[in-house]
This record gives sequence, structure tokens and C-alpha cells, in this order.
Amino acid sequence: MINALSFLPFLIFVPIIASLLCFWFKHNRSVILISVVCHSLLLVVSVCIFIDQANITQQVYVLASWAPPLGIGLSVNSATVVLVLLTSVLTFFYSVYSFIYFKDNPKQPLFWPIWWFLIAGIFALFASNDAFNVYVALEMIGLSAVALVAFDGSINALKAALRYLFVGLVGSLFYLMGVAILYRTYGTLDFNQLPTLVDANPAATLALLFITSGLILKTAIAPLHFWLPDAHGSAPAPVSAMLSALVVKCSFYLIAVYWLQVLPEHAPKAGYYFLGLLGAVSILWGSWRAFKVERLKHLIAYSTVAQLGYLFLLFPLAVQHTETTALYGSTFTASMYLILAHAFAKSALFLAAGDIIHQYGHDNLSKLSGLVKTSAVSTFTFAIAGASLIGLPPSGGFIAKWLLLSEAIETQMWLLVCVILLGGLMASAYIFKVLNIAFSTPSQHANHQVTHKQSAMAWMALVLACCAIALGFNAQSIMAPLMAPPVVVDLPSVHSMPSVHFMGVFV
Amino acid sequence: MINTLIDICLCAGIIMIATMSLTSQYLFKAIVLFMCFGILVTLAWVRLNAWDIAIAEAAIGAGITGVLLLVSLKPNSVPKKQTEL
Amino acid sequence: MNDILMYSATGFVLFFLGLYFVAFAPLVITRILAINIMGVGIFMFLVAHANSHNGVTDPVPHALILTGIVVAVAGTALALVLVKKIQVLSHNQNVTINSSSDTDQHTIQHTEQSPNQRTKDNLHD
Amino acid sequence: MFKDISVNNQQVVHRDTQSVVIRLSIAVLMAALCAITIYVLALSEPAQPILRNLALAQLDNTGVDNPVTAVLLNFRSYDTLLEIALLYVVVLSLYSCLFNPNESNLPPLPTFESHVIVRHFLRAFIPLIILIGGYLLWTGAYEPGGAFQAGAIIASGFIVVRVVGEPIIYPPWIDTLCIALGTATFVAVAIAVAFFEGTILTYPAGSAAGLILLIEIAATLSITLSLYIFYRMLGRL
Repeated sequence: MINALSFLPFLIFVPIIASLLCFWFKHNRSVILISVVCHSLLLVVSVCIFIDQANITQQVYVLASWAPPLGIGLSVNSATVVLVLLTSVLTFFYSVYSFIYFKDNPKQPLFWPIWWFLIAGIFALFASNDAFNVYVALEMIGLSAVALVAFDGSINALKAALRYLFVGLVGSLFYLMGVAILYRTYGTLDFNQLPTLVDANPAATLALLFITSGLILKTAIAPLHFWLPDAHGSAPAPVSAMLSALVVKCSFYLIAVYWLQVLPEHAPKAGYYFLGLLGAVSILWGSWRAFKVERLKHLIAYSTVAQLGYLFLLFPLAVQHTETTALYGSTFTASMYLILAHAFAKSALFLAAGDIIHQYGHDNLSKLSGLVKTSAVSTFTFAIAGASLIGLPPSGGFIAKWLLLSEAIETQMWLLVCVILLGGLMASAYIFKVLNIAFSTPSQHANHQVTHKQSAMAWMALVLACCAIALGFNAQSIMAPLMAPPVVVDLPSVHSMPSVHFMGVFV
Repeated sequence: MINTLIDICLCAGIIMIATMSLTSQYLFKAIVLFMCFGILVTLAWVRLNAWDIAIAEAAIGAGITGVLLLVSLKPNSVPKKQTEL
Repeated sequence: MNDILMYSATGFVLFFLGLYFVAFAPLVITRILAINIMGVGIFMFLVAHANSHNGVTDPVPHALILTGIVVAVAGTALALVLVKKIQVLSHNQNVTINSSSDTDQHTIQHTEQSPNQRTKDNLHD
Repeated sequence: MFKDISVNNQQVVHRDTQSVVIRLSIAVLMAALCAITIYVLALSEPAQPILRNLALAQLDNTGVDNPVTAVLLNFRSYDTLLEIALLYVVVLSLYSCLFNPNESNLPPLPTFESHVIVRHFLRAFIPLIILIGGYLLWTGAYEPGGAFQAGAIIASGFIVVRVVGEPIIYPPWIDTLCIALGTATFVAVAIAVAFFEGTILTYPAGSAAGLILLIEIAATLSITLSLYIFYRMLGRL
């Protein structure tokens, strides 16, 4: 069985090379060629990593062959393997969608290098094993996402991008301060070595406070979510899909790593319940705002805030369920599956919204009545993806919410049970509000001529929505490795790791 | 003894100049004070034996960032009142 | 030993000072200054503990801070371009737009009338 | 907090100022948090310098004498690679924010006749700046200095020339080439080395110093150009 560990740096270097090539060879055909080659390479690598994850998650790919406390290591655990596969599949869809979306846009040569660099940032964050390296990856994602939000140059997009930039910078600085405190009190930055050194020291709790507040700002949870609807609302469709489905999940994953893997013993128990409270508040508040707002993309962005709230329910359940909190077990599988289902459903919604805006020129809900006549495929996509968001039976969302519910019932946290059910109810409220508008008879004054041809974009969004539904079926294959606790090989000081010969893999 | 005196003055000066820069209403004044803040911080790095960061802070922190802020004070592409030569 | 404490305390004070002004400064460019000052605060805290051991300085925080300074410059340049582009676009539209549809429209009367620096600022012309 | 960005009398202003009571209470809260953090960190004793001893012990086989450059370009070279790539992408982001298809492109930076004294002073000053930049780049391996400092100083030299009004004219292909040169060289070296040593970014035993110098030269070039482009674009806006 090939050792897929030496493929790990591919995940980061292939997108960076693609970004450089797209910058140097600007015209359309070469960009298409580069993107197709690099996406297929990424897909192959992430599939290999997913297949070979049993022994990969034990090892650390040591960059520059200096042992991790001094050098930097790349490593994946059972959660990142799934996220890496999700990222490569989704970014493939988004890139194909972007070809069509930006076909006649004169700014296209500038789009692709930044787009590929955002993908490199996401992979760098998932594969990183070093606290400061995660900060650089967060900045990579933050700055390139700002540039993509401000891509179409209108004043509202620029203001949303500026707001998003401020939030991103302040969140990263908080995270950096937390890492600085950790470095001062434990002298190391490596994720494998930190858990062994951490002792009952108030400085660790302080560092955790800084890191969590910075990442909560970047994950847009209830009190600090003000920037998300504008940023995701005014970005181009593929960018807002990428932001909602992947970028926001990166900072959630980091919170999960710090609270469940790196500093679990010394995280105050009340902190887990406080995070759960924040999640519950953002479920209810996000759904309520989604119901009230009158622009389609803002509605979808607020539903992102709501769905992120579900992810934060992981923390109280994890603490209540198994005293030993770690990145595996049934609770963590539920939230990982929710990330998968939400990523596909939400990107389908945003891509469908992008198609609707392309046809109508605006996404003002009041003037979108009679949508089903003109863009039937987009409405159908909206319905299916909405079903997965609400958690109706056949969809992946249903499985995730079912797992969460069973966890909450098992640990007798009745408050969480009714929050989950109420959230599903409110989600159906704003989904059916849009469907109601779509199926209502168009009022006379909305008589602008709309091209009735179903563009390829609508069909792409439909494919993603069907994936969200397909996730509901053979969920066992994805969930099995997440359930079982990884057989913990005591990680040697990895300098002694046999240096895997790059060429050996190919020969 | 003299070292702690220098430290006290430097730290007090840094905090004071930072507050003055942030609380000033006039943007030009705030930016010039920010550049002085950069110079004082460079002194702090020198005092803490961080030579690489001292050069970098002086060149990038006080220099380049200050120039970028100054040049962004007035929009150049907006037609000015008096005719440009 | 106490100079380490003094500089790390200054670092924290700068961090929270910058944080306050990022939240409440009226001018956007002052907020950009505040973010830079927060960054300097973190770096001061890191460096204060780097040279604490009998004069042999710890090179790792210095490398981290060099990376942090360049990231700060990049962030500042991006923020400044966005701010100026907003200025230019709104000037071209000649309308004072207060954006984001769902804020209540209380406009403050006593906006600090920063005087016209164009006369004093002869650096650029 | 950041909700309402608007423009009046040419200043981009935030008009969502909360009432003074909220601001004061939050200021007091922040002061309290600051005091708590200082108190907590004053009590807990700092860590043993694990990384410092490791870094200084391994210093001799990194091919570089300056410990900071060793950490920057050998131990944690992956961080530096990502960060130079970040600078390259931010330059592209500035281009994309600046360039609007439906607008007339921007007026060029005003160039005007500089004073004769300034011109003669610059004629002696700019070569000196470039010399200092080159020196800093070269001594980066032995004493404090390196790619970032050298790039910043040479860029400030170009900016001084531009502020004074002298036009700097160079063919546009230099822009596209040199912006990405630093990242491209670093990635190329990282991959090429992997073919000999098995893992990425592992410099072969003898050639660490040479490769680090090559990376530093390319990084200085692209940092100089990036910082100068920051100035030029902000000036044109």
C-alpha cells in the first residue's frame, strides 16, 4: 500500500503553483488547462489520503526534516481527512462554476491567482500541525477572501470587504496573542507536544480565552456575526459559496482542535457550556434574522450563521457525553457530518442564487415572485438543498441532526433537544418563505424580460444539491473511521521518522 | 539603575504617543505621531536586543507603513480645486 | 528581571488600547493605525520574554515577528486601498451614502469636523 | 461595531458611535481584562527555553550563522514561504480592488520638476540606499539583516525618488515577473530539493548557504517591488 504521507505537501504546493501559473499565463485556455490539471491532482491526492488514513494519522510529515518542536510538521487526523476530501471536491465544483460565472468579466485574469491562493490557504490550515503556522494560514485565507469579496467593485461590496478585513485582522491578532501566551508559558508551538506540557496553569486558560474569542469572531457566532451577511451577501456567487461552506468551517475546526485536542484538560468546564450557549443563541438569532431579511443572498448568509450554531452544540455534548474529550467519538462524528451536509447544501443555495441574480439582475425577494416559471432548475435546487438544511429524512442534514438529537437525548440535555428542533422549524420557515415567493403568480410590474434558457450554472447547483441528498444514504463509509478512536501510537520525536523518498513513491 | 530608568521612560513614552496618535482628530497628526511611535518601538527593540526586528520595524513599521498612510490622505484621482501643472 | 515584566505589560496595554480604538475610533484610518498598534503590542510581549535568559536571545520569536510585521504591512495596504476606493467611488457619486440597510438612521450632529488638511499637507503636491 | 461606514468631507467615517456610557463601560472592561492578563502572566513563570536551545544547538549545520535567519529560512522555512506568497497575493488583491472594468483607468501619479538640490542629492543618495540594501541582504547570513529589511530599504529608496516627483519608468513585464519571483523561486527550490532529500524544503548538506542566499535575493526583489507597487497604487487612487 503506497505511503500517502509524502502526498501531504502536494495539498499546499499544488495550489500555490497553480496560482503562480494562472498569474503568469493569463489567457483563458491556459487558465482552464492549469485549473483542470491541478484540481484532478488535488482530488487524487485527497482520495489517496482518505483511503490510507489508517496509518497516515499516526505520522507527521516533517518539513525540512527538523523535528517538529523546532521545525514544522504537516499532519492530518481523522477529521481533517474528511475535510480535505470535502474541500477538494467542492473547490472543483466552484472552479467549474466560476469559469461560467466570470466568462466575459474583464477582471478574470486577476480572479484565478487569488482564488487558487485561497484554496492553498484552506489546505495549509487543515494540514498544519504548528500554532504559528495556523496563524499564517488564517491570514492567507483572510486577506485573499477580502480581495474576492471586493471583486465586483461596487461600493457595497467594498464596504463589506473592508468590514470583513477589519474583523479578520482583529480575529487573527487575538489568535496570535493566544499563541504568544502559549509560547511564553510552554516554550513550544507544536500541536503534538503542547498537550503533554500543558499543566494546571491559569495562563493556559487565558491563552484559550484569547484564541477562542479571536476564532469566534472569525466563525461569526451570535454576538459577533454582524459582518457575515454583508460579506457573504455582496460577494460573487462562487466566492460566497466558498466562504460559507469552507472558510467559516476552518476557524470552527480550529476551535474544536484547541478545545478538544490541544488543551482539553485545562479548558474550564463552564467554557464548553458557554460555547454551547453561544451556538444555541446563534441558531435562534440567525434563523430569525434569515426570516426577516428581504434579500436572497442575505437570507442564505444568515442561515449560515444559524447552521454554525449547530456545530457549536458539539462542545456541551462532548463534555457531557464522554469525559475524555478528543477529536473522535459519536458527538464529533455528528458535527463533522453536519459540516459535510451543510457545505453541499449551502453551496447549492449560493450557486442557485448566483444563477438567479445572473438572470434577474437583482436578488430582492419581493420582486422575485414567479421565479419558478423563469428559472425552474434553480427553484428545484433551492427546494432540495433547503430540505437538507432543514434536515428532512432522505438528506445528509437529516442524518447529522438525527445523530445530534440522539446525542442530546442520551446525555439528557433537554434544552439542546428543543433548540435543535426549534432550529429545524425556523429553518423550514425561511426556506418555505422563498419557495412561497417562487411559486406565487408574478405581479404585473415585474415584467422585465428574463432569458428563459437554463444556464449550465443552474444544473451545477442542482448536482451539488443532489450530493447533499446523496450524503444521506451510505453514511456509514464516511462515518466509520471517525467513530473509532485512533489507535494511539505514542508519537516518537519524529526526527527518527524514516525519510520517505519522494522518488520512491513514484518508482 | 540607568537601564530601568530608560525602560520606564521608553515604555511610558510608547504608551503616551500611541494614545495621542489614536485620540487625535486630525488624520495628518495621527499618522505623523504613528511614525514617531514606530521610531520609539524601534528603540524598544534595540533595548531588548532584537536587532533584526529593529531594522525591520524602522524600515517597514515606521517607514513604509507611514508613507502608505500619508499618501492615502488625499484622493489623487479626484480632481483638485487648483489646477495641477 | 523587571524589565521583562515592564515591556510585556506595555505590550498588553498597547494591545487593549488598540482594541478599544479599533472598536470606537470615528475615522477608519485611525482604526487601521489601531490594528497596527495591537500587532506591535503582541510583538513586544513576545520579544520581552525572548531575551530573558542571561543575554542569550531566543531567535524563534524574532522570526515569528518578522513574519508578523510583513503580514501587518500587507493587511494595512489592502485596508488603505479599500478605504480610498470607497472615498473615490462615493465622491464620484457625489452622494453621502450611509450604507447597510438595517441600521437605524440616527446621525450624530457633532461629527468632528477635521479641518481641511490640504493646505498644510504640501508633502505630496 | 463596524456596521456603518460612510464618507463625509472626504474622510471615511464610522457614524455608528454608541453612547458614551457604553464606550466607557467597555473601556473599563478592557482595562480590567488587561490588568488581569498582566497579573496572571506576572505570576506564572515563563517556560524553559526548549526551542532556543534546540535552535542554537543545530545552528552550525544550517549553513547560516545568524540564528534568526537560520530559524526564518531553514528551521521554519515553510512559514516564510507562505508569508512571501501572501505578500505576492496581496499585491494582486490591490490590482483587483483598483481595477474596475466599467471605470476609466486612473490618472498616473503626478510627476513634476523636482528642485535642483533635491535632484543632485538623490543622485548620490539612491545608489547609497541600494548599496545598503545589498549589504543588508548579504550580511543576513552572518549578522542581523535579511531579505525583508533589505527589500524595505530599497523600496523606500524608490519611494523617495517617486515622492520627489522623478518618474520611475520600467517595462511592465518586470512587474508581472518580479512580483511572483520570490514565491516561485522558493517553491522551485523547495520542490527541487525534495527530489534529492526525500522531504520538501530539506537543503542538501553542503548547499544550505547557497540556496538560502538564492531565496533571499529573489525574496528581496519581490518584496522591494511589492512595497513600491503598494505606494504607486495608493498614490494613483
